[in-house]
Amino acid sequence: MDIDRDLLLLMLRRMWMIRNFELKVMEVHSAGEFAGGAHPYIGEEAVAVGACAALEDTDYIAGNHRSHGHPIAKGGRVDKAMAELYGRVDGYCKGKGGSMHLADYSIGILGESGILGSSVPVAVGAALAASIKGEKFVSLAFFGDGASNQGALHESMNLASVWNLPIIFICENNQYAVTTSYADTVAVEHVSDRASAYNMPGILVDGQDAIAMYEATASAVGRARAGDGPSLIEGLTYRFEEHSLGLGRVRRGEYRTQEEIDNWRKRDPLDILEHNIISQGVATREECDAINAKTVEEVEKATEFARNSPFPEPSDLFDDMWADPIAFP
Amino acid sequence: MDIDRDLLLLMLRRMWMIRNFELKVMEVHSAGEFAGGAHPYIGEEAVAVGACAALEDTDYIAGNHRSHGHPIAKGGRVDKAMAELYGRVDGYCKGKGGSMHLADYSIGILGESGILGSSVPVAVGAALAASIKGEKFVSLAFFGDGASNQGALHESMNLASVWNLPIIFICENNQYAVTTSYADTVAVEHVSDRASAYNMPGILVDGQDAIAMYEATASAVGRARAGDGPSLIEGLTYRFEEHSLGLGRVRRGEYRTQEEIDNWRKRDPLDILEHNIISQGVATREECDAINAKTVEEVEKATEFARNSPFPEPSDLFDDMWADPIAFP
Amino acid sequence: MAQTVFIEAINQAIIEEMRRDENVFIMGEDIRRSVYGATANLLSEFGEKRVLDTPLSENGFFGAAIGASLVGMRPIVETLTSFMWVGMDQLISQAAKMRYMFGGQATLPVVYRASMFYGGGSAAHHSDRSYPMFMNMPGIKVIVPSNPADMKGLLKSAVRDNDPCIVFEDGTLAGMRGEVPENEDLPGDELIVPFGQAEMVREGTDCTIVGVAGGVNIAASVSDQLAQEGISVEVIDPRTLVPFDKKTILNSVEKTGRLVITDPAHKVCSAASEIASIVAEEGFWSLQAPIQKVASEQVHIPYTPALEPHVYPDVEKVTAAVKRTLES
Amino acid sequence: MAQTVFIEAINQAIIEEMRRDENVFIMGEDIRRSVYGATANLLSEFGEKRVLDTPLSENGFFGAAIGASLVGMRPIVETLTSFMWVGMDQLISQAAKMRYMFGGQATLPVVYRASMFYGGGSAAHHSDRSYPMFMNMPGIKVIVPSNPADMKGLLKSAVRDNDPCIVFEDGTLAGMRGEVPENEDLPGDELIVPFGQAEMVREGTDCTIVGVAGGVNIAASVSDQLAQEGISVEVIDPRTLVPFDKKTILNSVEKTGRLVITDPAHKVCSAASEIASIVAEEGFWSLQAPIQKVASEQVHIPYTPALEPHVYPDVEKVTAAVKRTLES
Ligand SMILES: Cc1ncc(C[n+]2csc(CCOP(=O)(O)OP(=O)(O)O)c2C)c(N)n1
Ligand SMILES: Cc1ncc(C[n+]2csc(CCOP(=O)(O)OP(=O)(O)O)c2C)c(N)n1
Ligand SMILES: [Mg+2]
Ligand SMILES: [Mg+2]
Repeated sequence: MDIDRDLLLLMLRRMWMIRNFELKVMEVHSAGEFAGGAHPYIGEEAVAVGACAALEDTDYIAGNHRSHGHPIAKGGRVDKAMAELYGRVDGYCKGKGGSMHLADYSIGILGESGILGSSVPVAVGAALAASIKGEKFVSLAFFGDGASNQGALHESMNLASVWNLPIIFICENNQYAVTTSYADTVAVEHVSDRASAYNMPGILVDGQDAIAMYEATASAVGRARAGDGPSLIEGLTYRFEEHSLGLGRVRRGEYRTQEEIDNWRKRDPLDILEHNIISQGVATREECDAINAKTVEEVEKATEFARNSPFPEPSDLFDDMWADPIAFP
Repeated sequence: MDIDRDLLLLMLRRMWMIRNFELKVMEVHSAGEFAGGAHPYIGEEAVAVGACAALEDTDYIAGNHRSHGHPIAKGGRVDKAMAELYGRVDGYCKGKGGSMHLADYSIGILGESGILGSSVPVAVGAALAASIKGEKFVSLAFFGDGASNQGALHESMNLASVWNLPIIFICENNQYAVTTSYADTVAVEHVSDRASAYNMPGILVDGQDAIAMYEATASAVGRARAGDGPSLIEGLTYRFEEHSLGLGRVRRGEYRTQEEIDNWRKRDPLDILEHNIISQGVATREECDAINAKTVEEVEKATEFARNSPFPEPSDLFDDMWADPIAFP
Repeated sequence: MAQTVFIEAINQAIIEEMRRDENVFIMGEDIRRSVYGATANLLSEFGEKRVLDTPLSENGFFGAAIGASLVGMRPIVETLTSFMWVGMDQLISQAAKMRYMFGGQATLPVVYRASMFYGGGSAAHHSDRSYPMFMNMPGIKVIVPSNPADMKGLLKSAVRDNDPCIVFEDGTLAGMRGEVPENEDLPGDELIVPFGQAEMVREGTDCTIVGVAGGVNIAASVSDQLAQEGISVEVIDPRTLVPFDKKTILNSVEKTGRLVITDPAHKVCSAASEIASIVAEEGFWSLQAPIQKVASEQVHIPYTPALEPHVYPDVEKVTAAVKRTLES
Repeated sequence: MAQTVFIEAINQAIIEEMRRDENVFIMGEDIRRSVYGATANLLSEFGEKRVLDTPLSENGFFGAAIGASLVGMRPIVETLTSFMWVGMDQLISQAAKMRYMFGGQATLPVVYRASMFYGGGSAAHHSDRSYPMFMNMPGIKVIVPSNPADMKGLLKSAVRDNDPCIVFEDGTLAGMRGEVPENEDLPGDELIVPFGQAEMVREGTDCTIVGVAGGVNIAASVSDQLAQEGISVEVIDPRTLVPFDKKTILNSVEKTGRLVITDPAHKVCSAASEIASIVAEEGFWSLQAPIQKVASEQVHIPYTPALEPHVYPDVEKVTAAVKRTLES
């Protein structure tokens, strides 16, 4: 596939944005600037960015607890995301959702779910709407290797297949669910092998390679828009950091070796994309560095925005419960 | 495989027992002798009987709403089963369970579940106990083609596989869930094709052939006892009667053709087994007929037993709620 | 006015709403052939795209309805209360919570029609009356119609409501006949029953009975029977439990001084418990006698007809409760 | 007596019970490495067969625990309240119903340990306090410890109980220190707290506060503070909600004439509602003032620390409720 220069640079920009957002989150979280947990996406940027690069604003995504990468990859705003982590009124959810529940309905980000597997049927529903209405939008569901064992996945893939829905299931196989290796919990070698049980294509992709993720997703999106039904894509990737901030009990190296971590870090998705971009003459090292620097700046501004945004007022507590309001008991 | 004469005749006896039990149930139900619904197993006898013939009394089974065949196949008593349908104190569950909830804990019948898919994790648990204790018993879960789409199935098969448990999943594919064809709801051609998604053997068996069912199950049971883990067996079969007694709205032929029904009726599992038995010289036509007649008699006696058994007393209402009783609020 | 059967009232509401708005669609198990009776004639009029038979995957299709509603559809999902356990995660984690969690961005006009089969020998796995649990969890509107007209009017309101609704369809009422006004006789040419407005079913002065779902008919019978003995019993039907019209009930208790609640749910943490607690807090000074809850016994639903009726509230139990409150 | 942290009390109970009975085993997500803290040191002592890390499949392994319990094991399952929605079908359709449905044939000694994270910015998906729903459905014992000693003693009772139990572990107490008696100082050399026996936490004469789980500490603080103002508040901890010791509460209200209930669950159909309704029915003539429920607001748990604390009962709200009841 021949990828547009702009798209490559957009991917690079978004990947840097995620990386720098997450680095900042780790910094301000350890400085105690906000309290809730957060699950860094560092190391996995190519999966969400490659996948979302194949989508339009009118397409939908739904995600999970490891939640900052998906919305940024879909074009979400870092200022509203950061303000949400800070629990401020200018956050995406006015501070009500926090790290695990970013959403931006203006650009098809249906929201991240803290209950694993639980957003996948919801994504199926968006695709169902496309099918009923005869419209061309598609839907994309992110879930982890751990969540792939949830019953919700089985039901969702089966529904999508029998109804021939325009949805792409993206398994982010970072090989662990917290401390548990996927080899110990997934009965089959690759999650993507399960696609055959639903009569849909199952594609195993190098999740460190944004271009590979883009190409696989673009082709699945093409199928979906053409009415050829769902696909399952597994991006094989790795979480460079620990499972979550604020879950202090799990020490690095306790469930995976330093050697394994080091080896995977050598396959940093940003290095891989930059190498491709530079070697193909799409941009220079300096231009790549400038993109990185620009995102550092944006993240910095976003953090200032978050810090300066006010907290909600106690009287806001009852807002947003109901669309057609009722008296509170 | 060489099957023991006694085992063949035991299978024949149990199949006739189920057939005659169900015929009686249809008769007395339409005469208004009891009120609850019931789901006849007629046409599918070879599946449960063949499967259970491979088990010992110390092995466990769990089943579903189409619930009379499994316990009788496992060696359960027709008098207590019939009394249960009549809602009497001498029923298996003292009248508290009814048709959909037969159980006999004295011979490993863990109970039939009216919620579809829901007894399968329970059966996995019995197998887990065998694995933890290092004992040799196995567990067997019956479920329909419709129920195979439940998330519980995915989770159960995956758990059984990663823990290498001694369990056999038996899908009774009678091709319909109430009025819905399995081709419209199961995304893959055969439910047994899904076994590969759990790294276990998946065996498609002629569900009208009790011997074939026995052989497939016996070999899966052998694997399980040897510590080689779970299997999925799909018995392809057909429900000769309507989905349930007392569900009057669905008229015969509305969702399946008379021709289809007629064709399947030509493959009556009792004819097939008797043909095998007689042609192999295991027994004569007369001996087979005598077995049939004997079960008619037993079912008759069971019905008398049920009719003569008293109803529970209102004061029995609160019994059996708790093992370690508490004050009722 | 036409005499209409409860289940037909459901069918009328669905047809009218599907005609009115093409974003309304319906999904469920075996609905095309209307196995449970409420979805007759939908397939022929609205076609396969809008009348979906689902695989047995409650969690999956409950969630699919949510997703569709988020992007502009108005799904109606047919199910049974007892199958809702299988799909509980989608109902609670997504339907109830999404809007608030996303700061108001998500709007979910999804309706679950949950039949409550009980009283007919369906046993423990098919006889749930689970609305109290959904009262406890904020985010879902809880609708409990007690007659054909309300059934129709409340279901139509539910379809138009922008929040998730569960309509609990009391199976003991499935064959109930009642007057459902013809559309042409109504203002706006259609029957809409708004949420949060209790109905005064009988007026009275000696005691108030609040009935929930099928409990309303019991309460009305008790009122009629006790009238013969010169006891005047007011009967109130809240019609929706979320939102809840506590004012009508508090006013009634102010008048009568006595409160009995009849609720087919299990009695612990029931709707009856909640209503009793509201009155014990906000209507305490009106009360002249202990509140009486008459709800289902705290056991599972036994199959046998010899036991099952003893679980539920009935005319006898409610009458006794009214008399207890009058005597104390 | 040793000062023990709540989470350590859980660990002690598990270790003691696993040593006592080899049929006891434990399963859950990431328990071998004790991610949530309560399962430390189990793997090394009891090995992989009895300490099982599960796939993310709550419905599957909740059910597997049930099946294992039916055939002689005594499983302990670690989970969070918020993940229980995913496995609700196994909890309700199987754990709660099997025994009765099968006429007493099934015995299910299975324990679910459900952490309730709330109050720490975990937001709507991780902050459930769902015990009222399990009170509504008969068949499961509902345990709500409020301090380390009860936590240990009630969990040990749960493991030995022959019915399914859910132990709701209040996350606001995870770091709480309290006195847990040493085994050698106890009759029978171990700490067992029986079900269905409320504890009198403070004695008093002017008002009764019933506290649930974390609510007990709030109630005790209120009692201590109001003592300075000369107001004598009795505090009762029911310790288990199913079974429920209503006698201790009714006796207390008979003495004080006033009742406040503080319950971290959502207030509609809460444990507070149920307790209020019991007293409004059975203790009515003792009451000298309206009952006051102080439970969580009927909204989801917001993430931001600017809003979250406003949802829950606290010392201020409970104090105000006590004063309201004394003034009326
Ligand atoms: C239903 C449910 N069960 C358990 C959890 C707790 N939990 C949060 S993240 C996590 C691991 C998830 O693993 P995976 O799906 O592979 O995603 P990853 O964290 O690796 O991105 C677990 C067990 C949860 N949030 N939801
Ligand atoms: C969770 C759940 N959903 C729906 C039903 C209603 N129901 C009862 S039987 C049935 C069809 C079952 O089909 P299948 O699993 O193929 O079994 P069969 O009846 O064909 O033997 C349905 C939908 C149920 N009992 N439980
Ligand atoms: Mg993972
Ligand atoms: Mg079938």
